[in-house]
Amino acid sequence: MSQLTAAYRGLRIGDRWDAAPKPVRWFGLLLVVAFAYYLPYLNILPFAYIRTDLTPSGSDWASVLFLVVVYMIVAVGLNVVIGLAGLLDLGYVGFYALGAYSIALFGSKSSPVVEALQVKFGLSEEWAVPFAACIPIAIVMSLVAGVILGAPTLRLRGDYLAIVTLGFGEIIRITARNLDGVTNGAAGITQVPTPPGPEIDGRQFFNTIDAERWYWLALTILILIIWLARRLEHSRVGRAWLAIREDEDAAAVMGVAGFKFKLWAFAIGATLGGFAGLLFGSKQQYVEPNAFMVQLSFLFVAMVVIGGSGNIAGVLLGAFLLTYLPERFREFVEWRPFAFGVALVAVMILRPQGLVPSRRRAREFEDRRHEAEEAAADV
Amino acid sequence: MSEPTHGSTVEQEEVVLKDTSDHDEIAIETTGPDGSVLLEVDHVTLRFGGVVALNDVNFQIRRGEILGLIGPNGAGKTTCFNAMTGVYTPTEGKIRFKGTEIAGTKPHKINQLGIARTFQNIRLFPEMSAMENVMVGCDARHKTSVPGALFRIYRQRPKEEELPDNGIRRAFAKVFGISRHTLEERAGRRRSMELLRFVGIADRAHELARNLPYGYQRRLEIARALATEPELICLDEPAAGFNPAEKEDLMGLIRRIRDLGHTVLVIEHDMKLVLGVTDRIVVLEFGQKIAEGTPDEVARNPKVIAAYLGEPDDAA
Amino acid sequence: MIRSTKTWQAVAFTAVAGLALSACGTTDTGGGSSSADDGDCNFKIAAMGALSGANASIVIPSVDGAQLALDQWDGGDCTVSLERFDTEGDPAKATPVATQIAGDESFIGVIGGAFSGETRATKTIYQDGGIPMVSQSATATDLTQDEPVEVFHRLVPYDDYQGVAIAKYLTDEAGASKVFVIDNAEAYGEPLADRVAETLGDKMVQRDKTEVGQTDFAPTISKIESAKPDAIMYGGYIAEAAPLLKQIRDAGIEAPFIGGDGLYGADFGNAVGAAGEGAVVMCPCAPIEDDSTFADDFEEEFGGKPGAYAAEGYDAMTVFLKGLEDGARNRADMLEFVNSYTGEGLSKDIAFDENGDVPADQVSYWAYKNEGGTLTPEVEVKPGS
Amino acid sequence: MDFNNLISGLDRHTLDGITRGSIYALVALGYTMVYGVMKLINFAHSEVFMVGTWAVLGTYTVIGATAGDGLGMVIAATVLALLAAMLASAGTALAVERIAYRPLRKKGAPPLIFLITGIGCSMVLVEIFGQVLRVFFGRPFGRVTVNIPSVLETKTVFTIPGIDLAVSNTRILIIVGAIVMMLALDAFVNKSRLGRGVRAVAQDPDTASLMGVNQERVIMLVFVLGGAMAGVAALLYTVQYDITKFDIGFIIGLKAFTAAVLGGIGNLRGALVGGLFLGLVEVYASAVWDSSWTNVYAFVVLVVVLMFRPTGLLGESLGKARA
Repeated sequence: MSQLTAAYRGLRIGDRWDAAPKPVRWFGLLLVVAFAYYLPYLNILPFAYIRTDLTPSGSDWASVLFLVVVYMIVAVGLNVVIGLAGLLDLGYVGFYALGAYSIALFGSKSSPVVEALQVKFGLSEEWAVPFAACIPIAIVMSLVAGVILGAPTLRLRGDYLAIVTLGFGEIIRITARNLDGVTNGAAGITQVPTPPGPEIDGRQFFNTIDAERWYWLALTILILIIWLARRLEHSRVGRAWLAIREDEDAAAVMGVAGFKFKLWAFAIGATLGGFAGLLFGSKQQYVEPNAFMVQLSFLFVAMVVIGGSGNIAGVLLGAFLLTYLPERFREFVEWRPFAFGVALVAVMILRPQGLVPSRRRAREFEDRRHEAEEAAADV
Repeated sequence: MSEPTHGSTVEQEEVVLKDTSDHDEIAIETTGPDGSVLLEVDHVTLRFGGVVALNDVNFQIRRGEILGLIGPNGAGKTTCFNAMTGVYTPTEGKIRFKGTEIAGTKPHKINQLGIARTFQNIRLFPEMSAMENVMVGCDARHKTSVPGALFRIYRQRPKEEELPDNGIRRAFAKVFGISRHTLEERAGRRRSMELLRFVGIADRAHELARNLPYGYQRRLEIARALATEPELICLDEPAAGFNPAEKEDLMGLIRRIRDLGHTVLVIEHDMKLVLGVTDRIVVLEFGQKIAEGTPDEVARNPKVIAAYLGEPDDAA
Repeated sequence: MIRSTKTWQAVAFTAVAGLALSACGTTDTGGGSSSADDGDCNFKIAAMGALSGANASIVIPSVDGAQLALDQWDGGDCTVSLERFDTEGDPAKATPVATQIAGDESFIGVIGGAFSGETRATKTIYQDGGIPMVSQSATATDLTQDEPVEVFHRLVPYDDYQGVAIAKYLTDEAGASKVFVIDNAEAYGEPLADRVAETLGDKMVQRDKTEVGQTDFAPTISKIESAKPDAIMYGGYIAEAAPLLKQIRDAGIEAPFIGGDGLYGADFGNAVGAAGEGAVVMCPCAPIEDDSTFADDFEEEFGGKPGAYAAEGYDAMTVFLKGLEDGARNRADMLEFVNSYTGEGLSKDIAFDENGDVPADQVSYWAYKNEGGTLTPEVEVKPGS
Repeated sequence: MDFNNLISGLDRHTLDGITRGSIYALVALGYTMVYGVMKLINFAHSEVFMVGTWAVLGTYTVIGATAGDGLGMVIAATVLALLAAMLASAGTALAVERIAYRPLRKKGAPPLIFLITGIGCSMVLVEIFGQVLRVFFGRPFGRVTVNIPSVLETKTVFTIPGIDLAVSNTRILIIVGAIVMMLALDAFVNKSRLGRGVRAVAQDPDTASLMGVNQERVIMLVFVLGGAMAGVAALLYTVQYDITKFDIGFIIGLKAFTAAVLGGIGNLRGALVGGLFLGLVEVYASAVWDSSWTNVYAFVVLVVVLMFRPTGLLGESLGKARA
């Protein structure tokens, strides 16, 4: 392991990348993106072993890829909260659930909300809010939830914020489970709409069988989101987050409105979480409260931390590994959670800064390590 | 901790000479005539439990002056300073800045009112470059927020010199304008560089703040504070840890800051520096004001001599 | 500099090697490898359910049961394997699995989904793939009553029947007129308790909801104490029923306790201990006849008594194996066969109505009483009559 | 909504709430002590408790204690089980500290890393009882609920006159046990030399190490003490509820953590206050509405309390526990 990482460090990929001329970088990026779109069809031998459907009880490769990308969106969103603004959110699943539920509640013709609307406005039983209109609903709902949760709680210190957000996630899940008249309770909502598209072979364009279409859709959205997230990171807003993380008091004295920017981080994170939830619910065509347990929140945080919080490439890798590996090694059925736990602990101990940390984070980490060593030497 | 080398000081002088010709870049607009009251400490008393930290302290800072606030250790300088920057709320009395009371105002709002400060124990953003540190200061006067940064929606018609060189981009910018984000980023970078030159550390603009030598860090703090375009800049023991040559440089810098149109409040231990650079001095002892006046007056004041100058001068 | 050149060389080499290998061969991932129509009998049957995680204990025995049926089957020229697909009971994890199964033509049948949630999420996928499903334990009413799909069948009657059966037992057998109804607020327990409450009408004195994972039921106990019921019904699972029972008995409440098939299984006795003595579990599973060697075979094979739905798992596999014996060699044939299947099963006589449900006149429940740690059949209850 | 139920049975609900809260409080101590000294949320603590319940089952099985034994056997079995649970839990806590947290501390990892590592440890411990041990030993390990014999049978000991409230022996054991343990721990931290070390490190680790306090030993000590308290909680829990299961720690841990924050994390007395408060709130609210909203009650109360007292009911700091 250490040899591997040393070899990796020897390559200094990051430095080379930065040093490369602009056209080379663009070309490299284009290649990576093209490869990502090609992934569902990846069938060339040594590389095809990454597919998840080769073992007897494997799962559909494109569906797994879709889930990976949805979790990548989640990780990018949570990275804004944890990695950039330095706020610990253990209830991120709440926003994810809100996104999924907003499309289910308004877009499904069998949801109690839509049924109530049908009765109230005398609409036909086939009527539901169209898919396109559900997107702004989902965004607004999760955004508002982010602000409602953030406004009273962001003044709390880190660990207090963690438990309060964790509670928020649980409140969302339990409310969805118990409010039978609104959310259909624990049974969940079926017939969640899919994005519109031309019919092919008598099936909808976005259907349950052709998962690669879903994957491409999600991938496109992910790329867009990464692009936007990078814009944010390299702007006044990104600098403000960094300053808050480094020294909140000094930042305030320098005119950085700490609360405002933290709230923004929370709201952006919430929106991305909600959007990922919307994609998930729509592909699944079924939303139920037990899909949004606290443990999923922990998994999300683990994705961000394992990959290297603060660095988009890192959190993407984290989301990929934590979603993909359990699917790839399905043959270890009952041993997977155990292996997952062991791996989590091992990776953290061997590489506490994350697999691909942002350089700034890596430096911060080095400093702390030296401090710890000095402190140890003093004793 | 390494001191800035002699060579860099010379280089800095040159830079500064070039800079002063470029005054309008970093000079600020002041809103009142020189000599009018900018900040008023109006009979302020501050108690912590049973301890009286400040007792009926009363003085004013006038626009365009360099005011020194001195006193022996524990005299209440820093407490007074914190009250002036909104950290503490006075138990009695008021602190007004340009006529508005500032007690209870949040730190970033106070900055927006026009007060900036440095810290006695340097508090830079250590993992950001010198330039980025100053950019954070510049951002205080910028408007771009999340929607602006994400979607670049606020667009402005650029001036001729702001247009990009590349033909296509130039045409695009002519038709659609340039986003406020881009203009602010550019202006911020330019201004940051000017300020770094102004305080004399432009040669290491892209180094991380934590890797800068001590003297550079102190100057960087001043540059960062100036970047927020304050009317009043408060320097908390800016000369701490400086050698005489550096103190000399600092005195020059303080004067030049005032020349840009800022009002300066200096809290200092070092009598020589304070007497040399300030226009007026307020002396505190045991939480009370014991003297106020020009450096000459203060230096002759028997109370001050007894309380302060009578002590062995550690700095000189 | 030298190292830098070497790296680029390495990259270039890898690229060339990759291209060369890609020319050499591709993997077979497309599914449909088995020749479905040429008489070859080489098939896979999928079992989909929670094989790991908190709920695995309700599912594993049924998959083991299916395995047992396959092991005991003399296939002739047919080679059939059972593939286990773990979903952790999570619909999100079940959809990739279902898409994979549906897309691979060598799968000719699906045993499952084990839970209603994952079944709800995947049944349209299987419908699109045209692959018949036989569920051993998904009992939610809506699976067949709302938006039914042709491929879905189940060996257990849906919860509405069970609710009626429990209510009937409570009034007719236990002679209760003041029943306290508790549920676990989940997709299984709540509708079941609703149905019981509905059927009982004013013979129910009070209703309370609890949670999965709860162990302290003090608020519920105090409600029971003040309601003074003559029977208590619980819709939920074993993990919560055990501490609930213990606290009911500790409080000195001796009213009979009855639960749904969520409590059925060899684990029940082990979990409830002495407090569960005399508790009644309603199950749509007929007692296994004395001359059957199923229990012994199962214990020999898997080292434990047959747990929840083991017999149903066995029966589900049997349905598919009979189909193969009958000559079904593709999904359409198999679906047709399953649709019209009738036969004697381990758990009951098996047949499916047009929705894939147990035909109404065949729906039958058995009340099992916990005696000394084992569930012993007490009485048959027919909700239909 | 049934406020009558709450009012008419207030005495009963209060007793129920205190019983529930006592166990929360004991588990909360582990969170609070570790937090006080290391400013770290030990997410594996819930599993430290879970291991304790298995130790109780193990002890009963080994000495063959079951329901209906004589008084001597009941006392012997209970005391032995208590010791075993404390030992097992403390050992588990110490192992987590040594194996997972110590290397991280050496590397100066940020708090978030500890958090994820704690979650990882928690998964490993859960799976050890849910999967690993099952493969090697079969029953009772695995993913099923396991009954623990009621060695100490519940009997009504006395009835509080006037309000006619029956009090059982198990409740007395739980409430008295929790409070005694809590007082003992409080006395230990405040009076003993080792306890002074704990407080010193909690207040200012750097100064403490300059003054000759061995920080590593203090950290070990808080893990052991917190673990032992979880062991006590495990015994009391099994006496009351009679079961264990591989994932039983999760919800208790969540609630205990909430209780610790509610009382003021890092504050020993805060853990007691927070635990009892949370237990009462949950029981009262469940009496008025129903138990399916339990977590919502708990977290809503938490948010409300934190809005008015951002560091919990009693404020934080193990160092100032005396105040």
